[in-house]
Amino acid sequence: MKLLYFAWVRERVGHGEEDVSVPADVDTVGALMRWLSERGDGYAAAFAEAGKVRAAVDQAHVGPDADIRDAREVAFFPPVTGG
Amino acid sequence: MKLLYFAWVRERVGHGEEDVSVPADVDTVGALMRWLSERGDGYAAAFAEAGKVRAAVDQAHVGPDADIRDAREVAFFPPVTGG
Amino acid sequence: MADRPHAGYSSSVQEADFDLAREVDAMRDGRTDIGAVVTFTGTVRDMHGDTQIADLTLEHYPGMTEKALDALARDAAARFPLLGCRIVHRVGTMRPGDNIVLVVTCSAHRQAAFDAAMFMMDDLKMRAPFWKKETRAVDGAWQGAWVDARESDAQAAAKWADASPRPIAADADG
Amino acid sequence: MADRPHAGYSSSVQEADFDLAREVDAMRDGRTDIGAVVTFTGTVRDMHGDTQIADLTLEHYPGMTEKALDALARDAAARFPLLGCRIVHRVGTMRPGDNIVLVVTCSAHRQAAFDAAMFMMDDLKMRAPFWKKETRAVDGAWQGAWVDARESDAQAAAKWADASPRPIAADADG
Repeated sequence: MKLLYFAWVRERVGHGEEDVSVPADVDTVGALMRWLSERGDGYAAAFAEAGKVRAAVDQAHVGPDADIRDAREVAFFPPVTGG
Repeated sequence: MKLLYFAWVRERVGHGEEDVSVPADVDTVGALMRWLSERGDGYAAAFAEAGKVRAAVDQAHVGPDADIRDAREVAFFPPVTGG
Repeated sequence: MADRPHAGYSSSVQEADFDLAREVDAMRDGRTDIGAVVTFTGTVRDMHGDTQIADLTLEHYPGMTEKALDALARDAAARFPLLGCRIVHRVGTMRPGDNIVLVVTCSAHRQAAFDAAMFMMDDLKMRAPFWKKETRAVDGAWQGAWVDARESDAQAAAKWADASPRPIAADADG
Repeated sequence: MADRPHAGYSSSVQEADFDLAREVDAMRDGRTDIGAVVTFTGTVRDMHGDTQIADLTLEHYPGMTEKALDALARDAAARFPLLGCRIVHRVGTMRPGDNIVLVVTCSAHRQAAFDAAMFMMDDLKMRAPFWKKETRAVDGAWQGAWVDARESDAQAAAKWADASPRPIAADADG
């Protein structure tokens, strides 16, 4: 599964993109955030305030309950601030 | 007193501008419209539907009760349609 | 505007066409305090309802028109937190596709710029002394006809009578 | 849009600046059925609240951004009686006074053009995957800081959730 990070989530994680093999029981966006948090201090800092991190699965905005079992690409980022 | 006519009021009256001496008892916009209506068929046609004619005294929109005794310029026209 | 020294406003009545880019550039003028620029351009349509239109002639009340447009721009600058506003209205004969009227508003914030532009157009349609005469296709011949005022315009203008400008958060941008 | 064959919509994400006049001319393209053209230009301000800003960098999510902007323009064309709409958003680093975003809407009627432009900006600020990082003056030094999302933008976007386009009178123009 391809993971993407943007803005301060990217800065805290330390890189913008990676490919990971996710355990079968990590099957939602929320579960993925918790699983990633345990991969190191940068990840922990990025996901410490879970309410401030948004997600997209295959380039569509989703909530924490979204299923990721068929996802090709999951992205994490702060609330958007364009315009 | 200078009188001005615009759009179809001008076309019915037959000219766009004239100087008139108005009797002292013709002291409001409404009274002036009634007085003008008696000056000929064109005027009568212009003011036949008094509710469709608007007025300005010295270049400010006014209602039929507006005082014209100190007016230098009174204009009559249909509701505006700019923009 | 003693309390808003930068809220420049201006208006113009002219036969000549206007240039959108030039008007916007003149208002922005290298300023860095502007966050939002809204423009409205009104143009001549080739149809009025189901009737084909050959051209449109704008008559106006010289002297009063300039005062009315200037008052309109000044009112918008007083009513909304603008950094500039301008209205340009053409007179004379225009053809379908031609420009009729331009409103430009600049503000730190987008809502004020949008609201002011809408207010100016709504108010213009009720107060500015312009009259439109169309050349219409009627039974195969061209016929001049004065455009009737519309109730929907009176309603649009009336909604501003009691409306106060919306409060703008101090840190809002764009 | 089978029911509105002329409601062309498009979007662009680009580093290069855009040209307001060229974008508007391309949409109008000599058409004579348009009565109203609204543009919104969002620009970089030199202040954020009381803090001075040196520059602004727009990060985005390549791939998703293009889809999001295209969906935004398509939604506007479906929701309002438009004759065309377009959104252009820049990415990369910009300085105060520079352009960030452009929305252009064309309609027969002014209310639809205004409403669609406001809808597109409100929706953009909630959905399009862009993030702003400012270089701010803090205690005499320049410091990079990500811009926080604002509750007022969420409220602005929420008001469209239940709103239907306003009915437009068949003979309304401008």
